Amino acid sequence: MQNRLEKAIALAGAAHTPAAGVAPSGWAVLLRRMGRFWRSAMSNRGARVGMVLVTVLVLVAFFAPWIAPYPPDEMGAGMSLLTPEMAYPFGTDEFGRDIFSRVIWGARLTIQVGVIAVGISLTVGTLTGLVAGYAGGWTERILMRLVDVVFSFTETLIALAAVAVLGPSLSNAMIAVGIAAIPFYARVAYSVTLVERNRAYFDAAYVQGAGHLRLIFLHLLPNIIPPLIVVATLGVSSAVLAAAGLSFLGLGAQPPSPEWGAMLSAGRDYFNQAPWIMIYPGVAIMITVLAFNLLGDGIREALDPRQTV
Amino acid sequence: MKYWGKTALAAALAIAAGGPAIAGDIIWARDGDIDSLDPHRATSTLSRQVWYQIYDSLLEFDDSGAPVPNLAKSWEIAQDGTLVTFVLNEGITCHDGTPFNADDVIWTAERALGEDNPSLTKSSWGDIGEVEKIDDLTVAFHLATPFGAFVPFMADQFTSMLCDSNAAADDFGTGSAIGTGPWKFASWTKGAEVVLEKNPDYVNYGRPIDNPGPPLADRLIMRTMPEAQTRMAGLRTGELQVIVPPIQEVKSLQDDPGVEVYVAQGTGQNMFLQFAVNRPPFDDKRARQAVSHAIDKDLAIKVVYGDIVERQYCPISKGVFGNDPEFCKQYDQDYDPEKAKALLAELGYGPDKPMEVTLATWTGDSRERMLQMLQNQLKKVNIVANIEVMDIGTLNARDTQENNKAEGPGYMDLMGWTWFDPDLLYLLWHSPGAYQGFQTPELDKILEDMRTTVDPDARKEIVHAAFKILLEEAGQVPIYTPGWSWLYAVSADAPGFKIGPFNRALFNAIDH
Amino acid sequence: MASFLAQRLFAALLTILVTTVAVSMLIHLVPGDPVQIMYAQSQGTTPEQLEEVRARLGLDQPLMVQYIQYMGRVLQGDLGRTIRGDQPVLELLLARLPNTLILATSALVIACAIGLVCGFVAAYRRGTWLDTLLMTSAILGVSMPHFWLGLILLFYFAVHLQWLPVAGSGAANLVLPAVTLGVTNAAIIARLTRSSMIDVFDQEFIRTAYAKGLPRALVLYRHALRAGLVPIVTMIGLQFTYMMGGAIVVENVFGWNGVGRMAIQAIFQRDYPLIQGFILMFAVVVVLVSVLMDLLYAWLDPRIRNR
Amino acid sequence: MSATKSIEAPNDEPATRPAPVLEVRDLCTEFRTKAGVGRAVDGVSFTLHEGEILAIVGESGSGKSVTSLSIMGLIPDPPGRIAGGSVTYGGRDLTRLDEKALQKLRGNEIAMIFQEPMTSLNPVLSIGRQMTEGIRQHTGMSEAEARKHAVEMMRRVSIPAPEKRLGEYPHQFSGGMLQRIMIAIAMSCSPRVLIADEPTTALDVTIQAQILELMRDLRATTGASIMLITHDMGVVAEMADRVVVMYAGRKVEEGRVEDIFARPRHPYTRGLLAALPVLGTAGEVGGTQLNEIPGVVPALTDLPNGCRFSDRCALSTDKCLAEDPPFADRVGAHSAACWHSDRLAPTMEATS
Repeated sequence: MQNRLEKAIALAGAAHTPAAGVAPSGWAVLLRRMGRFWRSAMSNRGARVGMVLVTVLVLVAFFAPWIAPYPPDEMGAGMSLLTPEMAYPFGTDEFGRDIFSRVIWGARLTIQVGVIAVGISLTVGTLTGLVAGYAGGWTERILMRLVDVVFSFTETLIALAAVAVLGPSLSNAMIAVGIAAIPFYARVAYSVTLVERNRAYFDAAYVQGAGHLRLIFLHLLPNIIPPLIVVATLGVSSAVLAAAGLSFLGLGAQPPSPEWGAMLSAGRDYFNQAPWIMIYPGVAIMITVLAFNLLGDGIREALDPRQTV
Repeated sequence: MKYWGKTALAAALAIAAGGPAIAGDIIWARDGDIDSLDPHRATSTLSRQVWYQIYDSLLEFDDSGAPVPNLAKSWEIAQDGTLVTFVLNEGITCHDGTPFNADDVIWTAERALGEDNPSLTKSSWGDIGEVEKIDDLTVAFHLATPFGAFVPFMADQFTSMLCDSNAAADDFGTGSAIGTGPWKFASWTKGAEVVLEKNPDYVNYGRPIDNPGPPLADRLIMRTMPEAQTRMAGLRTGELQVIVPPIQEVKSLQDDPGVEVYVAQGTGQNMFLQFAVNRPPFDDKRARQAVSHAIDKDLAIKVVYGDIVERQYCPISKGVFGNDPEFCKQYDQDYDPEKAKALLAELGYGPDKPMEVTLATWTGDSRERMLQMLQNQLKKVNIVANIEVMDIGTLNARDTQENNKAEGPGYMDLMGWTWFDPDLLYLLWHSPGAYQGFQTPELDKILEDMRTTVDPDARKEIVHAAFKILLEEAGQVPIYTPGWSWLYAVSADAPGFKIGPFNRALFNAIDH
Repeated sequence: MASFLAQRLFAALLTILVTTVAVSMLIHLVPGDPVQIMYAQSQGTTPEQLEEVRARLGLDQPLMVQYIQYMGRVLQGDLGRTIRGDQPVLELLLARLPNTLILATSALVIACAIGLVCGFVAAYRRGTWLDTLLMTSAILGVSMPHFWLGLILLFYFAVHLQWLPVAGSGAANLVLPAVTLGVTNAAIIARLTRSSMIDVFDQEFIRTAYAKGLPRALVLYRHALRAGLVPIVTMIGLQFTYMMGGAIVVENVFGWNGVGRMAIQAIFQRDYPLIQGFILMFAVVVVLVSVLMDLLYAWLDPRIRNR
Repeated sequence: MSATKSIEAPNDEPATRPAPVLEVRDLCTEFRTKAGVGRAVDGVSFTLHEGEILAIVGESGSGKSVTSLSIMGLIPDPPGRIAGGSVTYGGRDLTRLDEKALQKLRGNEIAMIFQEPMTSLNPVLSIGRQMTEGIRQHTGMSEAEARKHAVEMMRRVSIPAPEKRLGEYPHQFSGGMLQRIMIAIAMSCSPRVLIADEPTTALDVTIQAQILELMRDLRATTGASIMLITHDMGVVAEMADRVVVMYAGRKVEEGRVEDIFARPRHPYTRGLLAALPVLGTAGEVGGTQLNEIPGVVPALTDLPNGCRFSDRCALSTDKCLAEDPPFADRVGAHSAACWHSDRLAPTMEATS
């Protein structure tokens, strides 16, 4: 939730991205550019660390059933409140559930949160920004005014309002977090669309009589993707934080879900006797958020070398 | 402008409130705030506990749970139970110095029962036609039909007697409250604390505590501290005298010589499972019985609560008229997963076709842990339960909604009710019922008889008949008592604490 | 400057207007029957009574009429009464708002103190081990969930060491929540300050200042900081909004008696009038702060001041 | 001195040689980048004499600005550093002075003005503040005295209503006015050396001429030596006494302005001259550059073997590709670093 400013910076950087020469249209060019960004991003140490962490996270999430020694909700896997030891590397909780297994399974939920929440904001935000930037006129004014209004609130508030309406559950929390972040994506998409719309290739395509859909999806969309990748990568980290926060407050995942925020919240009752119940999920959240932050920062620097030291 | 003045004051108070404990103050840290000082505007236990300190009712409960005189020195039932006359004690004064008399009783009753914004618990008063002032100290309640639970209800906090001088205040319930109780209302900083001062004119006519006069301490402060571990820390450092302890820490507190843990007995609270009975699968009693057979209630209680709650077998808890575990055990469902599987198989469920249901409860008191235990046990008989934990108000609404929904997965919840009388069963299960859920014509008939029967032996027979139906049909599956707000950890520096029946905390005799 | 401010004020009013529309319609977005949810605690509420409530809240009117009625009440300072306890919403909110503002402001002061210094130092010592150290800490700080840090601090300092009183809402109780909220936001401010100051350090007027023979301290203080402050102030204005948002979570961790804690309770209790009031009030505060920041911005930047 | 005379006697020492003010010897300035260490200035030597205008010429990337910043001790470190050589002023090597001593010199004895007046002044400080701070720093005047002096300086650079304008901010001035103010600031402590880094590049042509004239006047009235950095041979022709041509961090040619224009001894100089539309009337024709040198200055971390200009040079031979030509120092007179200086024809024939 707090990465908004960071994203604003990404946005500022994004505006000058495709500055080198006349940006050609089309998806093939995008692929070529992506390759270049990728190599450039991976030359950044932080981004490499982030990439490794993200890969590990995804692998852990994918292979959770094989990695985790126990099912996440198996009670009495061990005695209750065991201190960390070989058989239970992160200890056990009050029901004797293995914290390690729960944290591993929690990675799946976290990936889900990232994909779904960012998916919502990316899709809706990009379309809003694209349409506003492309259409101009009243459509532009109304859409962007609305985006500005929503932007002026914190994501926390919007997510809370959304949960208040939808009711508490993890899937609603994902939707809420996704909705709350829409304005960022819309703004970035909008500002980049404005730049792209004024480029020569766009005029050329327009003069050749390309239709609206063709102009938007074949010419504009591939060109606004790179800056959106930055926002989306950083967006995963804020979505994960925000959703964990909602779960922590009891407005997201419900027991016995091994969602990290919810685990942390339940674990605080035992902090005196068994601090590990609370500590490990917290560390897991932090590493995940850190990974996406590092990766996002790295890609941003690749896109906007102005910020590179 | 008016608001900003108040705001500044509240802020100043909020800053000032952090000071060290002062001798003469009893600070009672709880997990939440009151909703209102007005007994007609809220129902939460947190509110009731505070009303009990500020207001008196006409009657009181003695240690056995029987109604005894309090503000009223006597009462009389006439005309087959449709006329109840109370005679008030002389010389009782309200906190503002005005005498307490029949006008105050009438003002309270009319306020609770009036058409315009009546009490939230209006229906519990019974079908009252008129409240009549006989003289300054005599009041008569005229009931349209006899109502067995009326007299004990007059000892409840929902019938707290409010002084009619409250009518003059435009902020009664939020910024002022005048009663006759042992403590006078001083201030309420919303969300932070309620401050009460000793009522030096208090005379104890009926409260079951060993202090005939005003409280010994100067002030009683109810402070809201949601984080359990910080309440613990405050108790241990002596900043707090009484706290609501976290369940997980009860054992360590019991071993602490500086702390006394009180576990309320006879709270009347009953924690039970109920179902959405108007659609599959729980419209079939075999599904409900299967759930009851599938859960090992004793084990779940032991894991989650240890020995601070008790297993219950009857739809009405221990300490309430009619409770009889030996009788109830004949009709309830033992822990028997095989039987549960067999019943489910009859309904077409099995390992290949698990029954998917929602299992709900309200927040707090480790109930979500209880649900996780139940969920785990249900899984073993192929019932997949999805847990939902919500606010009590939301849960109440949800239960009614679920009973009115024709579609959707099965729904059950861990619910809790407390009452001092089996009349609760009427409220819960007589059609339409509190949640418009389980009901049978036979049960309706029994419950109607129960209301109008006054003879104890006969009434007990009827109550048991109701138990039998509820248990056999698994319309209500009792599990344990008490269920909420029943634990108090008190610093050894503040001796004299007592919990009366129905979980009423008495601070009158605390010397601090 | 007048046109700049007029433009900002217009945007502010528009934001509040849109918020009132959204807030007044909130209740219709709720799945299920909100009135039933709201009145669930009353014993044996009959359908007739529910209808009555619906009529009282004007929920049976056309949406437009409802909105106008709602605005009429809001303009008179009436945000309705809570479901739980029947209390005036505005009074409840205003009683707690100072606490939230105190928390957010203290946290902002901490965040600025740490963030500005670290960001400035990192920018000045760009590319050195100190820069790396500070920025690594900052990205760790950005990645740390408030609620987790808060709990760890709470348990360690208040519960375990018992250094700070736990019972109450006095100044000593403000320390941990303000630090929690401040530290994570300090990381953000540090990163922003660094990039903003790096931009400034690369500016030609800094070189000019050095070329004039000014001592380094004077160049950094008078030239770099003054110029870098303008964008930083804007960011800090936004930051205050995030503080308010973060306060919602932190208040719940520490039991700090602010609007955020109340809002979460209201959401749990489905106390819609209170939720509506909270959102509206939050919007007003956010808008006021951003207008204030615009004023400050205009005052700091002569390019706007003299327009 | 006439042009024809110098062509006839290129090897002659000038009769009265003014005293040297600033001597740069074998200056090397390096920058560490991700791609490696690059020498932006690589062994450059030249001398600035009393009262003279010395032009340092080259395209962007040739190292001329880095040279000026090295003299001022304003190379940002990291990533830059002076790796060798000396800058002698008043008997002291500036590259070895500590920060304090340098501060005393900067703006006081050696002043500098920059290319972009719009960005070279702090947007959030008033003009008055930016003028007086340097004055007060070096003269110990009070604020009031400094303001008086500032007003006087503004008058000298022909800014109308200087008292009023002191309180204004840079965005309220035009570019030409700002450059006048930059000059006023630079001259306010009567420096002996003024380094002007592309002072007119960002300005309109008419303004350019005014600024150049202002600088010539100031040289005449104060006797300051001016080191003029530019890429514009037109400006050089108008202003300079002597010229140093730089390419890719090296000095490639040095000589009196007449010699350089008449008979460039380096193909790069030749190229720069050829880029001029009409000799001596620089700026009158805006965008019609002729005969541009193909290609760009190579990256410092990726220099060609042999002569650094070889990949752009029409005269390039195998020798150029293999061996770096030494700077053939012909004792302070017209010299160049080229294997093929003699193959270059004089330009005068083409232009006179």
